[in-house]
Amino acid sequence: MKAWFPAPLLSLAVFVVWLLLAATLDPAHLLLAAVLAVLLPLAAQRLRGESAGIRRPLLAVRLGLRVLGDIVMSNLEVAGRILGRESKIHPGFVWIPLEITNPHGIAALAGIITMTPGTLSAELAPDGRHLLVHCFHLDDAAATIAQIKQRYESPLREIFP
Amino acid sequence: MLEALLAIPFVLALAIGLLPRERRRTAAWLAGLAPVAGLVLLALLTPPVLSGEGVRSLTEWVPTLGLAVSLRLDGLAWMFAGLVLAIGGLIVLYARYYLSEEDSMPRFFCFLLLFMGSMLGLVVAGNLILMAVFWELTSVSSFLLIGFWNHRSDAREGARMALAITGTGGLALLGGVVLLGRIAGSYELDVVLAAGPQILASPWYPAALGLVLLAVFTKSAQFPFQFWLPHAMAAPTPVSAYLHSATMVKAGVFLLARLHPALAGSDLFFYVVSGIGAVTLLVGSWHAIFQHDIKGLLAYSTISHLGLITLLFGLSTPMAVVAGLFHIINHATFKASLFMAAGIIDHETGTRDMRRLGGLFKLMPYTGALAIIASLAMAGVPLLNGFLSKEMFFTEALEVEGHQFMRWGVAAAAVLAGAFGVAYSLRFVDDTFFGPGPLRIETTPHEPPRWMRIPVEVLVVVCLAVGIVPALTIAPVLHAAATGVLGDDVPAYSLAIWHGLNVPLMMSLFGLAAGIALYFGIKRLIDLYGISYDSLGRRVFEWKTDRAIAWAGRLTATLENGSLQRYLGLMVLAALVMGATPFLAASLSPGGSQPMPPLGWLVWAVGVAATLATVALHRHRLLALVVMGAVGLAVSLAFLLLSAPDLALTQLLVEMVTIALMLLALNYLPEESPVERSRLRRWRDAAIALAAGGGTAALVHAAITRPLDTVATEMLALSLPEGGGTNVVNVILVDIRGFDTLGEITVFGVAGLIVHALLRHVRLRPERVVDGTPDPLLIPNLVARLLLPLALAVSLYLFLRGHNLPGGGFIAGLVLAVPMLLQYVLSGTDYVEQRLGFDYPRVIGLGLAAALLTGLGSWLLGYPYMTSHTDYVAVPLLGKLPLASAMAFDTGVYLVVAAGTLLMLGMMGSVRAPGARRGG
Amino acid sequence: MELALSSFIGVLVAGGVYLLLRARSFDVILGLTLLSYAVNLLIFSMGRLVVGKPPIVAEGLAPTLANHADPLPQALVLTAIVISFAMTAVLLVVAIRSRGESRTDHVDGDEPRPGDGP
Amino acid sequence: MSPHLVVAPILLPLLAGLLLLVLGTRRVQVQRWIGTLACLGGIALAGALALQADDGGTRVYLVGNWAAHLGIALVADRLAAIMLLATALLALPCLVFAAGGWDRRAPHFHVFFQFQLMGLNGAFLTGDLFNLFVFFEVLLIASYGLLLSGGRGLQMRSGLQYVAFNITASTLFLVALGFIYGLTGALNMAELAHRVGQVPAAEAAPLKAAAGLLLVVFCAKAALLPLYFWLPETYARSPAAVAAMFAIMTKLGVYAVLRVFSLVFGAEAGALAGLAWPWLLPLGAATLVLATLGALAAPSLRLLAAYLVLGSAATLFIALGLASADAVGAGLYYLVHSTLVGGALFLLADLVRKQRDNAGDSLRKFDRLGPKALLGSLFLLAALSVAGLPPLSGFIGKFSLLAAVPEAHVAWLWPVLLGTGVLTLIALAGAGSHVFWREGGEVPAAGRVPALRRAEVGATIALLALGVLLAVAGGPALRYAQDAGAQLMSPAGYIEQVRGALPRPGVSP
Amino acid sequence: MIETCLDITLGLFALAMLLNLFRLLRGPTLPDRILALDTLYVNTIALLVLVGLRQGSTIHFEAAVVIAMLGFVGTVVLSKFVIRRDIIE
Amino acid sequence: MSALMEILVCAMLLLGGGFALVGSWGLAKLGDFYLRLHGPTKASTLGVGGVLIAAMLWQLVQGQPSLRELLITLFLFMTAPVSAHLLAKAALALDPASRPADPK
Ligand code: NA
Ligand code: NA
Repeated sequence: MKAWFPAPLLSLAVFVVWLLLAATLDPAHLLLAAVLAVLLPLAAQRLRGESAGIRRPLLAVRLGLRVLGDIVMSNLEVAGRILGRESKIHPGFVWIPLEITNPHGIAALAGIITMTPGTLSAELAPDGRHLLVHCFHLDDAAATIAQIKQRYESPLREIFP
Repeated sequence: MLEALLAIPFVLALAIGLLPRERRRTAAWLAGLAPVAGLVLLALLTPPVLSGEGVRSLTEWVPTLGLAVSLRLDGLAWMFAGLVLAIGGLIVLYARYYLSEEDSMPRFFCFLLLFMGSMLGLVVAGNLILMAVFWELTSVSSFLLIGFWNHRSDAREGARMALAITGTGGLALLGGVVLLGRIAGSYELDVVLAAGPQILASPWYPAALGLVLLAVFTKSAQFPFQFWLPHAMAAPTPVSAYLHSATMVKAGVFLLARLHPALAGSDLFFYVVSGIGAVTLLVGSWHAIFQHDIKGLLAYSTISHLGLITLLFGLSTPMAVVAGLFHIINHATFKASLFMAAGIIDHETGTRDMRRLGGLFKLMPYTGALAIIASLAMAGVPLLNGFLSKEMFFTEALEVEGHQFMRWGVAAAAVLAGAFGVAYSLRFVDDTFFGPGPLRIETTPHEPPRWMRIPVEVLVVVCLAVGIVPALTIAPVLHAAATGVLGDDVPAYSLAIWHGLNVPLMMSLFGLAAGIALYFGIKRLIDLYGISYDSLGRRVFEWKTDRAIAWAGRLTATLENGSLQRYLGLMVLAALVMGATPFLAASLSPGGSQPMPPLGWLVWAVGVAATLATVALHRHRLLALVVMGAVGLAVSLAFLLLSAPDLALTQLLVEMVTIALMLLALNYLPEESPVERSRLRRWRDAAIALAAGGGTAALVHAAITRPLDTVATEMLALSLPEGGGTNVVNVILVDIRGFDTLGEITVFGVAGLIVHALLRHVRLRPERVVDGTPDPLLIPNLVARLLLPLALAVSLYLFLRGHNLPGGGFIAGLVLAVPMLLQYVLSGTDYVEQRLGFDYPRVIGLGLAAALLTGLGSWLLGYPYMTSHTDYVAVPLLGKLPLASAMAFDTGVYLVVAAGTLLMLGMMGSVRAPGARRGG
Repeated sequence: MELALSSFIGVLVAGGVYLLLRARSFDVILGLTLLSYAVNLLIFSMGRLVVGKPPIVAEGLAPTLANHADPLPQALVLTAIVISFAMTAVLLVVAIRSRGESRTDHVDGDEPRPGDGP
Repeated sequence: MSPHLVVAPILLPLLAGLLLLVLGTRRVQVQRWIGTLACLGGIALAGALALQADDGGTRVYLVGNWAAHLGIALVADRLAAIMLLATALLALPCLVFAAGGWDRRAPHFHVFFQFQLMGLNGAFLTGDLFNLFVFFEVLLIASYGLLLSGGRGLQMRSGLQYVAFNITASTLFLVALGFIYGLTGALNMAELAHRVGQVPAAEAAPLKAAAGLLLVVFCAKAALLPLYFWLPETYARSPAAVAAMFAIMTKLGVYAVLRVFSLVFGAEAGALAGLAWPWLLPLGAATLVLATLGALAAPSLRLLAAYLVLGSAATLFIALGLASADAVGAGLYYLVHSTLVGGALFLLADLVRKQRDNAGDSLRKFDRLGPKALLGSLFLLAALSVAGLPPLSGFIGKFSLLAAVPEAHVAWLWPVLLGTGVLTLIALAGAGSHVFWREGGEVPAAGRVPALRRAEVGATIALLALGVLLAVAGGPALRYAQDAGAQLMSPAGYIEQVRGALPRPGVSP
Repeated sequence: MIETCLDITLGLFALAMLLNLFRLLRGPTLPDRILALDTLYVNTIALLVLVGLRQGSTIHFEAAVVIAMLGFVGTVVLSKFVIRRDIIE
Repeated sequence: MSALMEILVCAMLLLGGGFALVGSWGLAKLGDFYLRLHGPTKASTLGVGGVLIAAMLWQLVQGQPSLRELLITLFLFMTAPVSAHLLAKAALALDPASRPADPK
């Protein structure tokens, strides 16, 4: 099984993407999608290092939904600030110490930080243990760090052990 | 037989030319064979010639041009052929002993026979164009002969000068004979000669005459072209003896004789030809007196005698023609012998400078005697052949008709030239064989080898024989030749030595006396040895050619200054001129327009603003590149809004790859363009650019507001039924105009190969190197790797449905290549290629093969290349699937595009800095 | 609409020609890129301007120019895009090689000397 | 003969090219064989087409089985056959010459070479204006490859200029094509000819402008004043075998002018008839004069050859400008002649360059030349021919052109033709005398100068021998060319045959 | 109603794109311009979808997918060039 | 039902357009690059997302349900952070002074 589906999630993604593109549930396309779901990740496998290996899919889904919600909410906040007086914005950089070690997890964290408005991951420190984050409005650095670690990093540590 | 006569020298020349250098004797024997065999053949051909009917042969060459290998042996040709062969034979014998060990005998005889053949061809040609052909061949082969001692600069220069002058004449001759042929309606000599009155009456006559005379005067060294001949004396003496007695220079007067029936008879001919002849006669003979080099003296003497012959042909009376022909023979014999004698003297003493020579008669009395007799013939002393023709000349000079000035002038010139001729002949004899000397000679001169002397003896005997018993010797030859020129108009003439005590004889005697007096007078009055003429003609010629070459060089350098800016500017200007010219005479009414959709203004604003910003920022390259990205986006959007989804997709994808390529290149280029110094140039370019832009816009507007009746109507209708696809653009690309696409992917693949060829193993120094190790870019990297299989799916999808909806091989290929580009950017070349090491050139080949072979499939069914074939194949579970051959073709496109793009990107990315190690 | 598109093409041509006549290889390449945009739009526009009618035939829609944009210029432009992309790639490589060989990116291979006229 | 004969000259080099790619670049000997066989095949195909075309017919091949006005029609007539044959005959010696060693130094040489042939043959055969553009691009990109691969130093600079110049010209080509389509609605040349003929005089101006742009493009390729300045240096800096192939490249521009402006804007073009000719005659003459002056001042043998090739293209333009069947016929004969001899001159210049240790092919410096007799004889032969001296092909070409000049132009055109002939002669005599006669310096030590390679010498001799053959067979060759000229000057037959060609029925999805 | 809404939304996006254009032309820094270009691309996606809805066709879908999937490539290579100059190391 | 859906669609459209405009407004207005970076990379993404949801809803209303717009959303949400991240890195690289010191 592992040989055929080195990255099951990716295979699933390919399968879904194909059906979405073809916009049909035709048996021919289902078959084709299945074939591609095997072949394409295998082909891409040659380029990828280790695969992501997600542990807790349900938690991942929950995290995803939380992120979506956060995106909407904080977007509203940032929109307000953009439309308001610029002098009231206090931007700033902050280094977030990382406990997560899985590179996929770090990538996901950085992506989430960037996608959620108000924060933006700029750099992974050379030691790989800190993430440089730019905050649109930084009132309390410690609180921001804590919030990110609690809301995103700890679920991610479970998903990408 | 005539062909054989002509072919022999050429065949033997080729044979000799292939001999190795050491085969001297073989070369000489073969060379001797040519004139001997030629003379035998000529003898066999003699009866019909003497009977007046002549010999003819015709082989077609280029019939549409009227150019034929038409040979014609009449009396004139026969006489000349005899001269060429007979004297040629003697020259071969002489040269056999003359040439030294350092000279390559095969090469010499090869050139000599080439020349002999060309000369023969000239005289037996029965077609004007063929005549011009052989005429130029004599120029070329004489060039080789004159330049034979090419280690000497005088030989090289003399040869080049001779070729330039006589070659020019040859091209003039070509022009002249083409004109004559146009007037006469044929190039065949028989026709042309019969068309004399017609030619004289033609408005083109002066031009034709002028061109032919240019050829004659250059070849026969007539004033003012005479200067090349003395410089041709740098040739080995056998060459001079041959070229300047019987052949090369005689070609000119031969032509005069040959075309006499067609060209003579006008005042123009009379005044120009006899005038030039008279001037040359005087100039040549006067200069001859003051030469120090024996060959120089003989050269100027030759010029003068040719002037005499020219003058005679100019006079144009039948008797003058006879005299001219007679003198041609006589001059050939005595001048050839004199040149050979000069060669012997040079050979024995090592010099030809008469200031150092003298007293040789004691040392080599036999040669001396021969030379003295020949000189006397040259001086026109009775009992020698020169006397007879000179007498005839004097007779004619007294009977000149026309302008009074001409009558007196010719008579005076005749007497004066006679005296000069005596004087230089005397100088030659006196300065060489008598008086003090020889001076500063290393060896003691003695008589030459017996075989070397024989040619001189033969010629001197001829001089004597003709001079004493002309009726028995030369009369039939002369008669035959005269018949060849004059036909039935040959006048009655007598070749006796004694015509009574008449005016011509008095003139001869006076000339003799005056010449002797002149020589000794001059010798006493002025220091002959101190006079040195620098040839004015040569100075002018060289100054002119040098100046011309220098001027040509400057002009060329001015035009082609190596500036791409100029070349491109000129192209734009040329386009402007050609685009604007039609509107000078016409105006255009604008057609109807459609309303602008609101989004159109957005696209317009983005596009125009970004274009202007690109130009404004162009010096800051990276900025310009970013801004230009928006131009590309605007163009894509325009395509999308205007119903061209395939175009939009392609433009977007190409844009991405282009930006990447430009950035890759920018790493090795300066970041900024320096400010150009010339403000004027910037304004000028801006003006050109505005004109180009304005003109294009106006023309586009004019075109697209007009109705169009296009073949595309049929394409839309046929796309589905005949092409099997609903996306008409794709059907056009892979089927209707699939041949374009085949070419297009070839271009693409080759571009990839060029990048490969140019960057393989190449090291280039980057403009600036950023310190530190490359950032692993972990986050983008992981995203890109996740994206890759998804992008592959999209790519395949776009490929499979391209025939019916936007997509197709090209777009799909790029959708595959762009995420791969991302891998290259984020992971590096080495990483990607270690894992995915495709042999991209081979994949390009396979893609092309797919495209080619799909097209070839239709041959099997008897249809033209690339006829598409669509079939529905029933597959269990899946139902009927369309299998279009066009799809297979598109696979080729897909492969070539993907592989080509990746090859370019990979090669650009794998360039290393000098000194960097691979994998660093 | 026609005026807008032809003026856009005109601006692209003017900008392209101006950059084409610059002395540095990269500027020339930028100019050629602008020109190729212009050419693509030009050829495309020769099929006349049609909004919202892509040349994809469908059942129930007569395959005529009344219902579809002219597909032929589109196909020509596709070929032209591809070819000009290939050419640009080659020119870029030649430009960097030329710069590598002569240490200047001047198109004439020489840095202009002071006093050189146009 | 098979109807597919018409498309075969395009497909054969493509096949060879992709075989070379698929087989890889490792074994050069295999590559040479593939290339040589393809070139031999090309000669056979071109010869067969030439024989076939001599019945005066116009063979139409509908690629993809689409009617000519929709799809792409290939057309083989006498003109196409002449061009194909000239290309094929030039190509084989050039390839053999390159196989003397250059092909090892230039990556992908054989691939580029075959694709260039494909482009050339396609350009000569296609009856479609846009397809002509595509094949122009194929041969141009291949020529970039040939020119640049293995090059260094100044070659890169002149390569940059060459590429940039040609891309600009191609861009202009596209502009002209766009307008022509936008104003007529067709791309097939016969169809265009038909449609152009119906354009009323009052509406002709935009189309005239488009045609004018097209003329600029072709003249830029053919190097006509004022668009030739890039040519001499580029050609002189090219590898010999490539430069020799370039002898046909300028002719391609001439061909395109001849084809398009005799067919589309030719006798049947109504208000636009004879559009190009008035421009060509004076510009051709001026180019000829300037090229000859360039030759006179050329500092190296290769530059000299480049100027002579330039001059030969200019001579062709004069022939076209006269726009009569005879003149065009003379021009076509001259075209073949100058292609062969021009190619030979480049090869010869390279042989000399390699044999002169220090001086190279310079006409300013001097040096010893080893195998003088052989190279000198070859040079003499080439020089005679190129200067238009008898009895070689150049003479027949020049003479037939002189003969075709109508009386109205004799007074100025003959002096130009004859005068440039004289100057060419002087230039060649000077160059030959410098290289082969004026020697200096030490005899190079053994091993300093490489021995002549048999392949290289043989290729040069072969090209010159072809020139001689062209002179010997002057009668039939000129007759063929003049028939081609007549065919071109009355294009009605071509138009009718192409427009009337029907796809083979029966195949469809 | 939906058509009006679509037109208004199109107007909003068009306005947004004009603002992007302003930043693109204005700079001042290089990342600003890259960012503006990136945003132009992103807004274009919406524009395409909206035009598709407005015209009732799905013909712009592919373009939208391709921009969404690969539109950031330009940003990646430009940023990489700013960071390292050598975009493929 | 359909009217409600229509209102929902309109709301999504206007919300999306509004977010996109605000994001771009921020890009145009704000004074500091890092601030400008926040606006478009997120607001625009969300704005486009809103439009895509509206599109899917609308197609549902029209009886041609399609999930294809999800694909666009997926790709956009995957790639947008990468752009923002790299742009921030680029700005840091161009102006190293704005970068805070390495931790510890
Ligand atoms: Na690199
Ligand atoms: Na590198």
